[in-house]
Amino acid sequence: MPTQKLINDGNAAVDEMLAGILAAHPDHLFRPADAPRAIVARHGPRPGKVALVIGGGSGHEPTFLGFVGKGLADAAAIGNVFASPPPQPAVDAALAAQGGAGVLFMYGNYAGDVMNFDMASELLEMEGVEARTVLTTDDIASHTDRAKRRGVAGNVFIFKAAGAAADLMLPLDEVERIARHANARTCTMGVALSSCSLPQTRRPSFDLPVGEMEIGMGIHGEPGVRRGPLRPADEVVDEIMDALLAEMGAARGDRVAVLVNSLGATPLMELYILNARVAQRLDQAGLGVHRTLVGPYCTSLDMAGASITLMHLDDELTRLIDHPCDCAMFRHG
Amino acid sequence: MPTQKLINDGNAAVDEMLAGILAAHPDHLFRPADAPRAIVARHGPRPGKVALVIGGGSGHEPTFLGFVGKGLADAAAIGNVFASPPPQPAVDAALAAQGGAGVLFMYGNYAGDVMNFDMASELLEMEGVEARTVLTTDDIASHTDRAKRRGVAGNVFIFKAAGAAADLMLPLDEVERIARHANARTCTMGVALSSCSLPQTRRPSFDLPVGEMEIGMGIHGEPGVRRGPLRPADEVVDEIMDALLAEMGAARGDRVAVLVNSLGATPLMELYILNARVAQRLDQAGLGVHRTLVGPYCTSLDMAGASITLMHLDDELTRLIDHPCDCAMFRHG
Amino acid sequence: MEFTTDDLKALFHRLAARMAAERDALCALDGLVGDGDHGIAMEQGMVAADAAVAGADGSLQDLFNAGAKGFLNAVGASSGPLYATAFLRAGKVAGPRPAMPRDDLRQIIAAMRDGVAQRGKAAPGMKTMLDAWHPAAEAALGGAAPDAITAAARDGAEATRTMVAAIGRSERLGARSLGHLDPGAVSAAMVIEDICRALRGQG
Amino acid sequence: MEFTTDDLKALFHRLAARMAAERDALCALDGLVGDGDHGIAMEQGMVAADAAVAGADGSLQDLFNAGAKGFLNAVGASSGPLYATAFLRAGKVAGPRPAMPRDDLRQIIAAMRDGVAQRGKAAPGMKTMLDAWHPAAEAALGGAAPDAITAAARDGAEATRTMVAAIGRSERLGARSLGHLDPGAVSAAMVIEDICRALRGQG
Ligand SMILES: Nc1ncnc2c1ncn2[C@@H]1O[C@H](COP(=O)(O)OP(=O)(O)O)[C@@H](O)[C@H]1O
Ligand SMILES: Nc1ncnc2c1ncn2[C@@H]1O[C@H](COP(=O)(O)OP(=O)(O)O)[C@@H](O)[C@H]1O
Ligand SMILES: [Mg+2]
Ligand SMILES: [Mg+2]
Ligand SMILES: [Mg+2]
Ligand SMILES: [Mg+2]
Repeated sequence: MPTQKLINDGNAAVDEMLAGILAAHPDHLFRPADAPRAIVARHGPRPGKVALVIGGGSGHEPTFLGFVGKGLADAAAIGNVFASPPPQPAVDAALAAQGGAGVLFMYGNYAGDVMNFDMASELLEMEGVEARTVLTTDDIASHTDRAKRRGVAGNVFIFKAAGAAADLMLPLDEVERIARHANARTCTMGVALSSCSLPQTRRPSFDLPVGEMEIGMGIHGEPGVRRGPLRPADEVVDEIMDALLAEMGAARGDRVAVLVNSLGATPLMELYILNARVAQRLDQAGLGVHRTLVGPYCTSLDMAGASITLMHLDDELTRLIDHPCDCAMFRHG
Repeated sequence: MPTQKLINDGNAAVDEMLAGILAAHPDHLFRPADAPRAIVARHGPRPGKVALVIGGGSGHEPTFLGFVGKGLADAAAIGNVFASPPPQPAVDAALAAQGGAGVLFMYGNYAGDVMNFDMASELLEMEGVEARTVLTTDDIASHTDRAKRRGVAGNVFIFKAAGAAADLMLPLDEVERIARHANARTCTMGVALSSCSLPQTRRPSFDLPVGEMEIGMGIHGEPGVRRGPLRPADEVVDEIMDALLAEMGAARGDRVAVLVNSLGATPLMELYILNARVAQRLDQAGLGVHRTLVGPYCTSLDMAGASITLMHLDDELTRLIDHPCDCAMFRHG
Repeated sequence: MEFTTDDLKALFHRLAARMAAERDALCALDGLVGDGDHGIAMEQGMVAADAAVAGADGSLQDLFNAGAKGFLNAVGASSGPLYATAFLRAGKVAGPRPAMPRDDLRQIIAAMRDGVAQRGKAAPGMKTMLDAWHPAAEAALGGAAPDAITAAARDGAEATRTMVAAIGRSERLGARSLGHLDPGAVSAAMVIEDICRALRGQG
Repeated sequence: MEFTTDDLKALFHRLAARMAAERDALCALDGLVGDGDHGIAMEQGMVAADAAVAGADGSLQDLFNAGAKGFLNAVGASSGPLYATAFLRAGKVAGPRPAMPRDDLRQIIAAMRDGVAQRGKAAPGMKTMLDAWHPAAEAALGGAAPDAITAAARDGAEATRTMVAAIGRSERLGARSLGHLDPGAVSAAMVIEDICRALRGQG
């Protein structure tokens, strides 16, 4: 029996979703003519401004296109479900958003995305547009080597910092430096409680029996670091926070931004229960909380589970995180 | 095997959730001393202003407490999961929020809520505080008689209109009139794709086999009007929109506000697919869309499914819907 | 053998244990016609009432009042105001006495029925807990034996199967409520059964 | 009997049908080590390539180029750039000819291997589709019979079971990737099998 979804033809899901998004948010977003998979901010792109172009597979909403708007990303390239967009949408998005000061591509570190966006960069170069790339690599469960890690929910903070830098009209070198800096100080780890299922197959992508959880699972259902019996929320948070705090190496008195993220099917009540423990742990560690986001920010279709992200703030990142942004699915300030 | 949830003791879920909410949103919300189940807006309540106090059972987050903030509700009374709060939290919330111009209680029309809030009103009267009540009754699937209908996701628009009226310092009579008017022009209908499960039982509250859907199901899992095979999204939307449009009786050229709401486990991709069809249907009906909200606004724990709400706007409601508000989980303007 | 405050404390203690034991079954019944939480409300309510009563001093009325407040503040929901009002009415009947004749438990049952009816504004036949409380109260006032009162409550609860809900959460079901028991009536019959044990002098 | 543009169109058509038939099996393999969508990518890619090639005119190279573009734009993902580059390289070998000796399909297989290797920056043994393409290309260049080339690809795919992924989505699995097939290698062996049918003169 196919999994329970409110969709029509699974192959049309992404395009129908985009139609629904454009219908809901005409004041924020538009789609350039002849670029069906590029979504551009109505306000934001402007002459002399570095264009921040993000993108990746669909199924992570509000990541990526929900973060397109003034003060954050200028445009997004939209892929099929869990599939990097091909080069063309990235080129379309970049050309629609660029203001003569160069383009910064930012996306999660996945082999497919790297190949496609690299091809896009080559194509842009042929058009005389300079494009740089900063990969997000915040998923500490995915590799010991930071450079090989996946990019997951921390995207929202990392994109936000880079988007604020671009909105402040900083030059490409600076926006790139800030993006790398933001990424280096952002750590995420998640836990899955159920499989997602793709709209095209409507079957669980993997098998996670009831009663079990998978710590460190990726946002496409990539296997994580450990599978075991589902534990009470506080113990799950403790396992994740131990790892995040060890990785982050913050000093007492430092400040962080927190994101408690739903992987799709986990509702707010559970996220806030997690956050109660996150706040306790940060307090015990002597860390101050500058801002907390709670909700579905980077999902994995209908997967049940959650992730916790910490961004280790400094003065520069605090200023950028506080900078206003106005996106269809995310607003601040 | 208990259902998959990130919680600790099920009986502690509501209080732990509140702790997580207060930790996440200290700038927006506080809890008065000795009132563990009352949540009050930091900004908003002020002398001479009608206090809008909302409330109901937990498990619908961000309804109710996510809508507490400047420009919307001044306070919320928090019940156990799917259980009206007792009178005391409502009294606590009202006393903390009231500014000498009276209190308007607004909540969904459920027998338990009516009994408890009525008791709260009697207690407030003894304290010399005038309290009136407007019940929300937007769920058109729940009864043919409007006055007997349940209040569901349309709450967000109805509360918003009343909250804007109160924020504009209108007197109690006017705020009450506007609340009734907003309720009368708001219609919702939903569809469930899976059962929710209570944190205390961690068992499906009812049986909805894979492959089936229930049209008109309530946000506590109350049975709906019709159960049948799960249909493609467009057909589900058409069934709901036919009912909403017939009920609303709008004329071509009229304008509406739209809410496509997740019941908890249904992710944004599916909601936007629904909205694509909603927008088509409104266009065919000659109705203009003034604003569209898409996301989890009124949930039913971990239930899969969605609801569609239309508010039939007039000039007054349009102004009130456009009025800014700044809540922990909902911002506008 | 009179019914003392100690007996009343024991009765609340038994009700708490009973509702804890029946919690999941009552939730399952409520899942069919309501929101699936009736067993939780009854357990939390009676456990809180038990704790409040156990910690209270004073007359029978004082204890009933403490139980009412404990139940209400722990629960809310529909059951909270209904049982709180029922206990307050029972307290009025019991009055400021340290003990009362066991036979006064008949008036207690009737007073609880009155409290439920007044608070809920329901009438018998609407498929609510009143459909257990009402026949039990009539039987109690008519001098029926404790077992017959219990049976009247149970039959009343059983009869809700044939009723279409006309009030409360399941009202909107219309004919779909037919064939299902009302969970509040089922739990009421259990409460009444335990009161009747006390009336019999067994607790 | 030469390999003509019609033969190439037929080959793409067969690949599209094959991937559609294998879609769910490939997704299931990808679910174990990746994100569960490899069958979708291969089906969408080959169906789009088939449509593009069917609608294109010109030389073998023109058709390969059309297929590359069709595949890439329909898919993205990892498979998109890898197969697009493979087809572009194949087109270069085929050149602006309307037909070529069937034996040139050996160079086509090798060129596709080169394209995958160049785009993916992977080496054999990293548990990727290259582990099917590489032994097949070596066998093809070494003059092996079509069946032996097919077998080399299949054995290469099978051998990914014993490899620990060193690149791509499953790299982060570490030892947990052991025992599982690489889905891209399995689909590559199918593609190679169909090319070898053409080499054999059967399609
Ligand atoms: N107005 C009423 N009068 C009498 N009993 C009522 C009324 N409304 C509801 N009930 C009873 O309450 C029961 C449900 O209680 P409970 O599940 O605890 O509350 P809720 O409906 O708020 O979830 C019903 O089964 C019914 O017996
Ligand atoms: N760098 C690479 N070089 C060669 N093949 C690769 C590389 N990265 C991934 N692959 C192949 O791609 C396959 C996955 O393809 P697919 O599922 O379509 O893309 P995605 O990983 O983006 O979901 C893997 O099984 C592997 O064979
Ligand atoms: Mg993929
Ligand atoms: Mg309830
Ligand atoms: Mg109930
Ligand atoms: Mg894949």
